[in-house]
Formats: sequence, C-alpha cells, structure tokens
Amino acid sequence: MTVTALLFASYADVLGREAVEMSLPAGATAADALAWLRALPGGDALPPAPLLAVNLEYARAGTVLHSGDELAVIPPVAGG
Amino acid sequence: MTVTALLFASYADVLGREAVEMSLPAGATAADALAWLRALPGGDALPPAPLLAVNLEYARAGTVLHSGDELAVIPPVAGG
Amino acid sequence: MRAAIVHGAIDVAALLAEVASASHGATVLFIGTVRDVNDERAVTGIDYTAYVPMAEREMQRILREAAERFDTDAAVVEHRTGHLELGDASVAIAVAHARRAQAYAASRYILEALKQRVPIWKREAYADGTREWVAQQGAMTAHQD
Amino acid sequence: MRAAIVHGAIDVAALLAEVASASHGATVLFIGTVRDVNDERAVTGIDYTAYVPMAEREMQRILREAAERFDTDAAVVEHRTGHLELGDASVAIAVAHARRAQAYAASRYILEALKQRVPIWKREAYADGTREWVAQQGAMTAHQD
Repeated sequence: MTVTALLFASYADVLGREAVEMSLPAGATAADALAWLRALPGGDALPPAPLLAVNLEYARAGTVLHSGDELAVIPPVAGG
Repeated sequence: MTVTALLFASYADVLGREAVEMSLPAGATAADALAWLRALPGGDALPPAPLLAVNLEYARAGTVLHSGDELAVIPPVAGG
Repeated sequence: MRAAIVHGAIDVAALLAEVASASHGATVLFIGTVRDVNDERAVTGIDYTAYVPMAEREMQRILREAAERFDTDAAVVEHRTGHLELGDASVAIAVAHARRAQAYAASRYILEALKQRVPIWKREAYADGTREWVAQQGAMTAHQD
Repeated sequence: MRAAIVHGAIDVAALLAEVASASHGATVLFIGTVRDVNDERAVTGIDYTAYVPMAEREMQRILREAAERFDTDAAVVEHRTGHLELGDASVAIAVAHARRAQAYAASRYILEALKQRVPIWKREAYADGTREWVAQQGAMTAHQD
C-alpha cells in the first residue's frame, strides 16, 4: 500500500524534502513508517520517537496505517 | 475657612447640586464637613460614612481640612 | 504609561500602537463594552461620569503599581465618560510585555483596581424607561478609619 | 468561532469586530509579536511554517475546548505564517464574554494550548546571520504510547 509521509521544519531539512511516497506492506503501523523514513539518507537524524499524526490527528506509534493515509512527522511545535 | 465640597452621581442628585462652598471653623475635619452637608436639605440621604477624598486623594474622616481644600464625597464607584 | 478619561470613542488601535515595541512579544488588550443586560434587566445605554482629575490620578497610580508588581513599562488605560450606547467601549487597557504571563496579569490587575477604586460612576438606562445609578460589586464603599 | 492560518498581516480590528456583540461586556485580545531578543540572542526576524490543515483543525478543537470550559461562544484565532519582521504579529486571539474573568481565562487557555500542540514551527534569524528552528518550551515533543 502507499502512504504519504509529510516532513516539516528541521525534519524536512534533514531529509531534504517535505513529502515522501512510501510503499509499505499491508498492516504496517506508524512506527513501521517511521523506521522506513529513518532508513532514508539523513533519516537517522530523526528522533526515535517523534510526534506523529495520521490524517491530521495526533496518533500513537502503534496506529495501523491504510492505503492513502497521510502520516506526518511533527517536530516540537513553536506556534505563538 | 472656606472648603469646597464636590458631590457626584446619586449624591449630587439627592442634594440637587454638584458643588457647595462650605464655611467651616478652623480645625474642622472631613467628618465635620460631612455633618455640615448632611444637615442640608436632602443631605440626610447621604450615608453616614461615605468614601471621602481631600484634594484628589482618598482621605479618612478625621483628616483636618484647610482653607481652599476640595472635599469630595464619593459614591460607590462603578468604572469599567 | 498613560491614563486618561476621554469623552469620545476610545481608539483601541491607537492604544495598541502606543504600547507596541519590538522588545515586547506579548500584548493584551482588554475592552469593556456596554452590555444589553445587567442583573437580568434589559439595558439600553449607560451614562458614565467621573471625578476627572482624581480618576486620572488614581488610574496613573494603578499603572505605577502594575509596573512595580509585573515589571510593566508599557501600559495605557482610557475610560470614556458621557452617554454610551450598547456595544460602545467604556474602558480599554493595553499592556505590552516581554512575557505573556505578566501581560495578562498586569491587564487584569489594572482592570480590577480600576473597578474597585477609580471615582467613576454609571447610570444605566433600562428598556422600561427608568434609569439608575449602579455600584460596582466589590468596589470600596466606605472610608477606612 | 473561527481558527485560521493566514499568510498576510493579521487584521486585529477585524478580529475584534468579529467577536463584538452587545451581549458581551468583556473582550480580551492577545497579540503575539516578534521580539528582538530570544534566549539572549539578537533576533532579526522569524519564518513561521505550519501543517496548515492540521493546525487549523487543532486550533478549532482548542476553541471548542475553551467553549466548553469557559462558556465562550465568541472566540477567534489567527496565526500567521511566512516571513515576519520584528514587531509583526504572529498570532492574535480575540475572545468576548459576558464575564471578564472568563474572557481572560479563555484567552489564556487558547494561547497556551496553541503553543503546546498546534503544528506550527518557527525559524529565527539572528543578527549574526545564522538561522535556527526553535522549539516552544513546554510543547509536546514525543508521542504518547
């Protein structure tokens, strides 16, 4: 299945992009997607347990993904 | 000595005026001035212990007045 | 730091501009406006009156107290007098500070102190045609001896 | 109740007008602006970026939470993204309420929740020419499992 990963701020900087199409096996979790991203060049600069969101909602690492989901890796926020 | 009394809001209403020139004996206090005002027609509607100010500062009833002072009788405030 | 009794509409944009500075990251503006209901009575307008020189002096003192307590150097307050219609602003307080917690706390302090002791009075006009002088709950009402 | 990420200057007068009503006597406006110093470093500007659809959704949720906690029916928040100069407003929150205590409390609640969990990021530019992504102290930083 295909899941889109979105990267922001310093995380986009370390991976050199803001979005990645990931091809993941059925039943993959947000944690699996994160491992996939951390295996990319520069990906080891992502923290082991960053904030994650699936389809615009904060999500646990164990969340099971579905084809077409949008997974966001969220750096520490700094609004205000 | 002459002291000017200022009246505001409901106190001005009950006395029918906003300022009164008072002729008081030397050594008179704010409490004496208040008694003078309460003896005027309608003056008994003033409370026995209202807020008082002398020369723009809140003052105790025992404050000794001087010629030319401005004594204000202050109804419960309602700014905001 | 400026405190004034004003007779026309309060210009809140001007108050914000007055406290603005690149050294302050947080600005809190409070605006008090005439409500259509008070104590379950339908209000149609309010006349505010003040002992102007004492009110300005007392508001200045409150700004100095806020400056001491909250390290505020940018605060301004204006209170309007005269006839106000529903929705009109009777008071506006603008505070800018490097820290948001202090900006909020100073704003609230100035508002509460103003309501408690600045010599300003209001006469509410009601839908039934009557008018009444109204006291602020919690305001000082008797001198301290 | 409206929450938006905006790309140009925030129009605070429009926000105030949006929450104004004769049933609310108290309006609190918070404005966050770019400060010239952060952590003792001289700042020359900030670039804000956001995960826009999630940020708007999360800000909407915060407004609903404030409505439940403080009985607020008039609240609006705008956060700006893009390049901001010193003194520019990055965020503005307007809350109107019948009661001043609730207006202040709701304003503060919305601000703190926004800083803690709305996906917005800032990169500060410093006088020495460097730039750095900065995290909000107290913001969520790891997922909860």
